Amino acid sequence: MANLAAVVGIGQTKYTTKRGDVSIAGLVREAAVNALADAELTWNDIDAVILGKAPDMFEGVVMPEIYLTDALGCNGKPMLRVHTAGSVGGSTAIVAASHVQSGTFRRVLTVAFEKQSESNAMWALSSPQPFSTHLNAGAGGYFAPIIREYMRRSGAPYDVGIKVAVKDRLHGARNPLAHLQKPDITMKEVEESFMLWDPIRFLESCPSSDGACAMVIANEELAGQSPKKPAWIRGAAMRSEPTMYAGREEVSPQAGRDCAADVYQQAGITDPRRDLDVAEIYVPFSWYEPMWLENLGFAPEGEGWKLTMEGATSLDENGDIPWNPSGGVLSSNPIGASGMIRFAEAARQVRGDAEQHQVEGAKLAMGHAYGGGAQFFAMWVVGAEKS
Amino acid sequence: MKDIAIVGYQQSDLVSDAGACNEVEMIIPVLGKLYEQVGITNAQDVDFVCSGSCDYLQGAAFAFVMGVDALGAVPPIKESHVEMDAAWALYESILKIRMGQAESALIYGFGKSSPGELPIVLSQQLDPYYLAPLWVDTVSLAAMQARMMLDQGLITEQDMAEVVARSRQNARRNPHAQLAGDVSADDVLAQETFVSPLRKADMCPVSDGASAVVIATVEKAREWGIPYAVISGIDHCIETHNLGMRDLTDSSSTRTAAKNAGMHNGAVDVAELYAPFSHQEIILTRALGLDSNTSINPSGGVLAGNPMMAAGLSRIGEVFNRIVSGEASRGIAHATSGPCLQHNLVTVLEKA
Amino acid sequence: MSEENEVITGIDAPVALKYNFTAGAAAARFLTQVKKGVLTGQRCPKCSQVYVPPRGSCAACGVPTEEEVELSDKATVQSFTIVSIPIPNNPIQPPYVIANLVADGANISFIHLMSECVNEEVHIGQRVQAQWKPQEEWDYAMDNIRYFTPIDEPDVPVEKIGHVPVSGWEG
Amino acid sequence: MSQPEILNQAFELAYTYTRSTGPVIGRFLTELKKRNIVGIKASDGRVIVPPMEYDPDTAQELSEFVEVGQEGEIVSFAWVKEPREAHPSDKPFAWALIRLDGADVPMVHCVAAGSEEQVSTGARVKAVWAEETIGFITDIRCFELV
Repeated sequence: MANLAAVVGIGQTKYTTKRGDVSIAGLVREAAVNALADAELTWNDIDAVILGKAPDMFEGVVMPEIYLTDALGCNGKPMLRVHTAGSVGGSTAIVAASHVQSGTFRRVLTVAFEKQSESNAMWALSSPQPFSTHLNAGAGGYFAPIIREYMRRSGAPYDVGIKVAVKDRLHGARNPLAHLQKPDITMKEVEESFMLWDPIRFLESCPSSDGACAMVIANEELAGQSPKKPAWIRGAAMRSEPTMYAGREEVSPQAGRDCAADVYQQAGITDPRRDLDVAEIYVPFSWYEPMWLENLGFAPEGEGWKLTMEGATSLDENGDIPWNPSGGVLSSNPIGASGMIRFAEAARQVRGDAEQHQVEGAKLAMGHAYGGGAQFFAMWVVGAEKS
Repeated sequence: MKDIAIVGYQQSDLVSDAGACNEVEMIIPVLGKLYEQVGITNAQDVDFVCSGSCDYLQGAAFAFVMGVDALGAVPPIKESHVEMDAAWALYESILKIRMGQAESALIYGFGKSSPGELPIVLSQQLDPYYLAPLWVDTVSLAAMQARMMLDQGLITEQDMAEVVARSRQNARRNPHAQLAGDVSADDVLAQETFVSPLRKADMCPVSDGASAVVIATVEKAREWGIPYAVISGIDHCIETHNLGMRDLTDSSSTRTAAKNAGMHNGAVDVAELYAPFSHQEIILTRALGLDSNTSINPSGGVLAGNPMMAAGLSRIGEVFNRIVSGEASRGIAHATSGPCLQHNLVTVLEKA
Repeated sequence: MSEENEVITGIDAPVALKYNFTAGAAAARFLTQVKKGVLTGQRCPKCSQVYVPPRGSCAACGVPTEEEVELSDKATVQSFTIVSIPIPNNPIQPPYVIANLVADGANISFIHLMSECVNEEVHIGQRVQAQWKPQEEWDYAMDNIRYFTPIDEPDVPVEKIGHVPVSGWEG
Repeated sequence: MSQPEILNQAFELAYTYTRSTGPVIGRFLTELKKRNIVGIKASDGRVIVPPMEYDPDTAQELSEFVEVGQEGEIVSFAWVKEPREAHPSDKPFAWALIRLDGADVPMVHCVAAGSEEQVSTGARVKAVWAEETIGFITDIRCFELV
């Protein structure tokens, strides 16, 4: 059986369009230093470093762990670089946890980052390949038809996505690290924002951010000695399926459903809406909240949008299952780090450390990330208690 | 902790240009042979899958996503990827088994380096402010490393040429090798230098290829009833990126990894070392303290063919082959990443 | 010069790498047929589903695909988006419709442009047909099909999308 | 199955990245623009050129800049007979590890020389500046033998 492990330190940078004051190493370093400070540890206390980020083409540095080792105090230690597309921040946290849960390491540092201002994500994701039709209009262009199909089959009202966009930005306004700070955002403002990839409006999309997130993960003994409350890892799971195959369920991918079932089983969750206190779920386009509410079993099929419209996922409306109190991906999106931010924010909640976006008394929280054509999933459940 | 074993290994032929064969088309036949060797149907029959690849080899983001198409991942599978040599994917898989979330794992690596200019592509792995904009290629960095050793009297050009000759000769028994032949050290020395002091023969070729391994707990391996080699230790270690601050004539991180992996707990019959340049094989041999009792790179090593992102995993596979064939009872495999052996992984394999 | 005392805080770093791309075997076969104005899929020997463009394997089964299947250039809209921003390095001017289309005889969608249509009237289940470039311009490229346009055929019910035979849809 | 032709097509993956440097790299490049070379003191007092942001041994943040000489000696080198298209010279040249006067850690740069025989380990070289310096590593166009 897996050894117990817990998050004992969390560090993030402020998320913003361009961190013009730091190098790539400086950005990554800042999150790592903050995590060490939070854990009241030094570089010498770390046994290995696990680094994650999305495609190398975003920064144009091939396998950047090679260059980043000096900034991360890793020399003389193991360094592992994970890349599982958009889910990578979550996968990286899970791989880091496995270093400890396997009993191989006592305490590791994990960092995920993206410095998107070094390039243009649209370019990196859409660079033309010979012999293929060059119609790839970025991630939004890929996901818009899937959202349209969800709208068709669920019969959800047109403004569900607008509501999510407002809710997550209001959440983000409580989080000083969030990139978008829009405390006065309204439904009207979102509705009137530019239609980018119909049905996705500008304000229903995530921003492009620079940022890094780091965590220190320790074994049971060391976590027990941690000066601050640990967040115990109660379950962690990953699933992958191919991008395209005949008959693939794209709206509610089986990989997401299976991954959720696995992590719930590990954490002893039978009804996620009831058993979990809060969830940080990867929602880069607003309509993915109702879609994932169904995919992850928080609502029956076709009814996810009702939870959203009832305010069940809103901190401001005292919802019973707040989703993305940090503001989520809709408020900050350094792609490679976005998944780890979800995982780290879930941990902050159960440590009671989420300040203005704390869900009162949160004891059990979920972090979620997805990537590729909604085909790679990573999830974990963290708790205030060991079991 | 559960004992973990390698139960199967396959690789593609190593070729200078796989031509009209995309990455998936390169992987599928290798996986097919591996399934047959292990006696499984597909990736559904293992508990975890992990791969290693690099987008920049072919110049397109998300290379690994294509790899998933080779797996038959419906229903969905537990799967992960490292943007590193697949030897590190094997490392990640071992952690997964050790923590009890899997009893078996499929690991594969693939690289099609022929579309680009590999030494220049890899120059973009270097410090993005001070080195990458100079476009200093990895062959030249290795050449400087070789010269340091020559200057300090640590090696001679004859020593380097002998490494090449042995690689070519050993590779004659490796049906997948790209470069093999009855080559002598004198033949090598007769060549002109290319990036002096290196000759072309001192450098590994640019290769296209893939390889794959299945690992499992020893209980599972016995249940499957197939030959296996036990992974008795594995560790890896990285050094500073600043070449000027490393002793380039040594590989301290390899030594550390080998020590932590328990290499010195017994005799080493065979060693497969990921040395892309002839002098690096000497650095590694010395860092590991190997002597003439160890057969070094019986497959020919990567001087006989270097499928990026798979070659490190292949080293482990080659040691596995020698143990299950009875040629060796204990061996080590080494993998490397980064310029001039910056990051190194050592695996120790033993006869069951 | 006033810039003399300027502090450097950023650099422009051009990274240009040259590659020689080789289409995979399945893609090369497909493109060779497209050059002749024919869409060809590949059928999985295991699950019988027809892939287009073929990739040499069935992603679901993880087995090589070899059997080639000629497809119709008529298709059904599986879903779509109306895009209002330009694509980097692409001359298409927004707004334009990018649709996920399933060709008759295939079981999986591909992405292509729709045109000569009222954007607001594009809908799931709509029938469309390829508008080919003049034959003399045909090359190894899906761009031989300029775009798809709506045709006067009844809509395909959602549950039938992806299962229309190569002989077409009669309603 | 029909036999496919092999379809090849060249393409270029090209983008000009906009990198922010942070204070340490920025200081080095600012000095380059002024035709000065600075290093940084490591935790153990060694002078590293170009300056590293973090000490490779202790992981400490470094900040103590030291101006170093524009001449130094070759610690090792590689002679490039056939320069690659991306290389900074289209004539044969050397890549070298060069320890500048006042520095302890050698740096990588290129050395212009007529032939391999003229270059040797221990040879003295000096920086040759680009006609226009802009705050980029290639402001040092190359080194040449003294």
